[in-house]
Amino acid sequence: MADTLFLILSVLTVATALLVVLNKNAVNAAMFLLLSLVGLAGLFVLLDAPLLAFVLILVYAGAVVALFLFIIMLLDTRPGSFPAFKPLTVTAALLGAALLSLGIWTLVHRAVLPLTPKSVPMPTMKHYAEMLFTTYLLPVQVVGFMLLIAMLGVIVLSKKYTETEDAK
Amino acid sequence: MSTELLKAVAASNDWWALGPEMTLAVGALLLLVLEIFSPKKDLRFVPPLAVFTLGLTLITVVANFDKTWGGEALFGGLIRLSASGQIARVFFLVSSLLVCFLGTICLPRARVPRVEFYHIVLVVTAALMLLAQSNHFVMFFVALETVTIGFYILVSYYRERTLSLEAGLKYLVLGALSSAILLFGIVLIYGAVGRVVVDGVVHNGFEFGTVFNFLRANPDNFLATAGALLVIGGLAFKIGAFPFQIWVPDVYQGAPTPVTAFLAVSSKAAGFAVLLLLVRVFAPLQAVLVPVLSLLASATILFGNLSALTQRNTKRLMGLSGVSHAGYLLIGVVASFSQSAAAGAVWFYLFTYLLASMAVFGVMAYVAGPDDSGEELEHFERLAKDRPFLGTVLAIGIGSLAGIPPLAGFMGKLLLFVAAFQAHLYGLLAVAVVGVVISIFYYFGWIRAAFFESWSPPAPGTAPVIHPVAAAATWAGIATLAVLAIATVVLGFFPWPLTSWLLR
Amino acid sequence: MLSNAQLLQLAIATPLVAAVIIACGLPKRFAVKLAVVAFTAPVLLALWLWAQFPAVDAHTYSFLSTTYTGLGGLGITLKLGLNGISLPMFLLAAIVGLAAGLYALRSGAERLKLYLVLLLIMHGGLLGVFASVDIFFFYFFHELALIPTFVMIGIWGGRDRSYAAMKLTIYLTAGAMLSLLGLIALYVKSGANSFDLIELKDAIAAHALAGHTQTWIAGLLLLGFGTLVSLWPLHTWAPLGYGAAPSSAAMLHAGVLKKFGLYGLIQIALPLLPLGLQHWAWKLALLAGLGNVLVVGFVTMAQRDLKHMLGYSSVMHMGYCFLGLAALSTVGTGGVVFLMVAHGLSVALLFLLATSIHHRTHTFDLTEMGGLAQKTPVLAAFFVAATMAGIGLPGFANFWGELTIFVALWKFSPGLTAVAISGVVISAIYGLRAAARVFFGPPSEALQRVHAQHPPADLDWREKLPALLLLAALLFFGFYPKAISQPVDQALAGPVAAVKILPPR
Amino acid sequence: MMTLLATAPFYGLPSYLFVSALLFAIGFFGVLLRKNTLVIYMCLELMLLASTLALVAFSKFNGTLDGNVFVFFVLTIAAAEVAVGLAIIVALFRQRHTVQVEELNQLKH
Repeated sequence: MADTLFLILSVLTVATALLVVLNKNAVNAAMFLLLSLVGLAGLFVLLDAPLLAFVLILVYAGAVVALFLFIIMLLDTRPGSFPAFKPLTVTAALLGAALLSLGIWTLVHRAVLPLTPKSVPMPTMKHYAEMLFTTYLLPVQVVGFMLLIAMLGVIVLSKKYTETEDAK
Repeated sequence: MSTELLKAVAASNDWWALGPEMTLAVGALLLLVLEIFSPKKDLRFVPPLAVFTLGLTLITVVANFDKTWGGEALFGGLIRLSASGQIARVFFLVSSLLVCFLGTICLPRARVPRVEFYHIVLVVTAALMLLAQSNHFVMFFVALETVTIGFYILVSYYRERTLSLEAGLKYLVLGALSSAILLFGIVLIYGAVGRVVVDGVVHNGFEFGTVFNFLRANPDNFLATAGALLVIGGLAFKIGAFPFQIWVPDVYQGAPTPVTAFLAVSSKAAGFAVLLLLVRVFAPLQAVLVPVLSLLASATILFGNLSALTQRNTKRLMGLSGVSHAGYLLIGVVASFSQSAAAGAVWFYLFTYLLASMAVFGVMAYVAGPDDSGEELEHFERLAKDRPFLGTVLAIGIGSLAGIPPLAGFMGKLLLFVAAFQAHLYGLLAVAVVGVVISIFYYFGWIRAAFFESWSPPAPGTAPVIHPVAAAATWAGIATLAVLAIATVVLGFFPWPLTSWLLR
Repeated sequence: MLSNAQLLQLAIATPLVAAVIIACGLPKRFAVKLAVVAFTAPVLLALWLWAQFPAVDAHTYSFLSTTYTGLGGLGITLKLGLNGISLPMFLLAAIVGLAAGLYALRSGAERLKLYLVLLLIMHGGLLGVFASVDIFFFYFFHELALIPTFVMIGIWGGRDRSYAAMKLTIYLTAGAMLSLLGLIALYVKSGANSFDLIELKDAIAAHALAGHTQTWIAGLLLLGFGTLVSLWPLHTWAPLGYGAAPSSAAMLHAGVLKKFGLYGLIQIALPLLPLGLQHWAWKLALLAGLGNVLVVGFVTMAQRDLKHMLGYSSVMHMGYCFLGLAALSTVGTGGVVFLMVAHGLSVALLFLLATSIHHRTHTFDLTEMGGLAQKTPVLAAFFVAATMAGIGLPGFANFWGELTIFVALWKFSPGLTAVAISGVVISAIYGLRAAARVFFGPPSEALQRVHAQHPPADLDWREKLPALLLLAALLFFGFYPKAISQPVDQALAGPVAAVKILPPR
Repeated sequence: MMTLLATAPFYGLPSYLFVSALLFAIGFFGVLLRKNTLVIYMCLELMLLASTLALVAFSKFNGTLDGNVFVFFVLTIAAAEVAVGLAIIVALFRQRHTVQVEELNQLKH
């Protein structure tokens, strides 16, 4: 059961990820990204992290991909401007892909990995909360400031600057 | 989880140890609050307040310099105060002070909001300081990303200039790429190190000490080695090392001058502060990392210097010469695997680089026109004759960057070379010498533009070139530049104040 | 009353302090007076110290003093002192510095104050080079003197000044970097943890360096210093640079600063790396003998430009110095020191006179000159005397230097001695031919036109005084060679005797 | 709930790692090959997501929760990055009316 599920979900994730790269249209790419996310969320569930799967769908599917779609529609870019890959680029990409596959293969086969998971109880929301607000309190604060400057940054980049600030 | 455990964790959260970072955060928030309540949008208080916050923090750090809380890990192992962390704090504070100074020159000429700039600079500074003291990969990544996101915004800050936005986009794409690579490396290390139980306490694979212990026991672990290489690859982007230097010239050219200086000095120094931390963590992997870093260093030196040769734009020149400086510094990093004194040499070099670069960027800020466009070498012609003070400061700054005695940059190179010799890095030294000699070409070209051409009369029939010195230097500007130049000269003759600090 | 060690410090500090004072905005009238004082004081102090010599403090050094600089952790202290080898060089630097300074005051250069500041820094740096016992400061002072050279060529230089300044900067920076690496290598490998030459000597006496270590460090130093001294084929910067340099800078650089490399080889490499030098001796001798003396000798003969000719001839004479060094004997090394002093004085005099000729002919082209002896007999006399000194005729200091080197070289290789002696003939040919072209025979048409507009006057006293100073020193050492040979012999008694003299091959 | 994978040796950690590495590689080549900045941006997100998958898998097999907690931070950071990135793209589009990389070449080479 789990094996079949894993197979289906991983194929879904990887195949749609490939389509994100290979698709002509930016809108379609965003939709495939969404599908890929769903597959990924399924894998998270298989790994005993349903909460993370939930957050992933909420944040990514709900916010990030929606934002992408919104921007694509807003900018209304020409569809079908799929690049004609130059031979050099393709060669380089194939070479890189070969090297990378080799790397992944060695990574998976040479690495000394635990084959069975540790049998610990599945983490609940409470576990996460406790860790975030005790051990990881400092990074949480820092991330808060990061979100603040990101927000300010978006405002600076989007808002029209008014001269009134130059009051002497 | 019991309340006892909560209390124990809370007790290890020694917030007082992070006083400087919190001061900056509070100062940054204060800027935003005051902006809302300031009458009639009179924002003259903003730069002085930012400078005051930074200055106050600097004073408290220097006053408590030796108070490093015994060096034990705080916040449950997220942060470790140390002497090198204190040095990093001082470095980033000084650098940000000077960035604010450059901001006061450049920002009023461009029609851009003021408060947000200083706010972001303050937050990024605090994040940089945390980054240099982190002892845990989660803290490390979060602080690093805060810095990086801050820089995305700052680089594209001139939102009405296409160049600035283009630079921002380039920095963003390559920065996010390097972050992803770095993150994947961290994940691999976490996976390899796994769960370690020492003295009954469970440690995870994020904590630096745990990683080190694991690597010492398993120096040939494939997964961890791959992870370490990916982390170093991601950091190579931050310091602008080969092959991740492609963003440097474009982003340096497009970014507003204060941001270029911030990138050149603080961002690069942050990369090296982290590399020096990680050298301790990854020490058992020397057999792999030393050749890789050596190769990186040689390629960086040669690439940086060779591609700087043909540049006419001074910002690109500073960027590419900065790439070569990153190469020299990498030699120090390689040396620090076997010579712990090399870390002090790297910091000394960074401080001399800070002084010299800021002096040069200060002059550039005055020479460039209102929209940062007057940065070609031609714009510096006759500078020494028309503005002898700016010319002198420029000459001292460039001389120090070129490593000419008796300026501070020479002492920096000397200390690095001695460390490299002690670590038997003869091949790297040879490359460095070749690099230094090549660099004389383009630094000399700049000096020639500013000094030598001015004595030749303009060709008959052509109007003399007038470089756009847009802003008349204020007394504060003159004083700052003078302090930078004098410090560069004095440290060349008498490096005791810094060396006594860094080399102990 | 100041001690002799303090007087030595004073001699180095005077020009540097004067430079700072003038740079801070001293009015021009006072600046000129201060500069005269600052150029003169070192000569007087150097003569006094020479009279006091030897007052040996330790390890053949006199007048030792140590100032701490904050680099104690690295083993760097500002240690000053003179031994038998550095004393003549110090005196040379002081004399040529005074001559160059006096001549600079006469030159009427644009922005005279900046010119004087740079010259004073150069002068102070040169004095510091030869008085440094610490090899870090030995290098440091060299660079201090070198930087003004680039600037002076860049600003006040003649033809191709930008290109010349650039080429000079790159060659000399490369050479300086390589020698710096060699010095750092010595510091690290000796285990002395100090840049102090005396401590280095002690450490190496206790633990001699392995043969191959000596070989590669000596190779680095020879390559680096060789570039600085214009060893063939790394010499191409010299004629170009001297051709473009303003006269005072050329006098100081060709006369004194260039000797830095040879001085370093004698003072540092010879006692510390005897086996290394022995390994390279034959290669060095062949490069210097065939390259510097023969090839450059012929190139010199082909020059039409007076200043280029002087530049090449100075490259050629450096070949003798390398040959004397390669002989690896007390006699040869003593000859090199002697020739360095003598050549420094004579080449400075020749550069001075060349500029004086240019003032009267408005050209450096030898084919466009002629007949100047009738109009300016004093200039002609000086020039002929300086040329004869350069060739090495008896009565001038150069004679003793070349003679000693040939004697030492004979034991090393009779073949190379023959080459070196043929070099004397070559230098006689180009030297005398130049003198003949400039001063005798009919003046060219171009020159007549120039003279019609600017009738040439003979040397005035501001030119005569420095020229006389240099010529007097040349003659003094020519007739009283003991003034140099005695301290040199004393200093060389120790180190070189330890080197086994090579059997002739 | 029992662990689903306790009896599945084949689809153990290496398999998850393989999927994660594949996703990472796909994203990486997407960044290199595509010219549309929006698509490049999606590929960058894919790379970050690949890391989170590996994190969750490692966390599970190592038996520590820290990896899962780190995922929270990674997601937050990725979201912030997207926000800033899209703002820059929009601002640039207003000036230049393109999102194609090869047309954004005002900076000299």
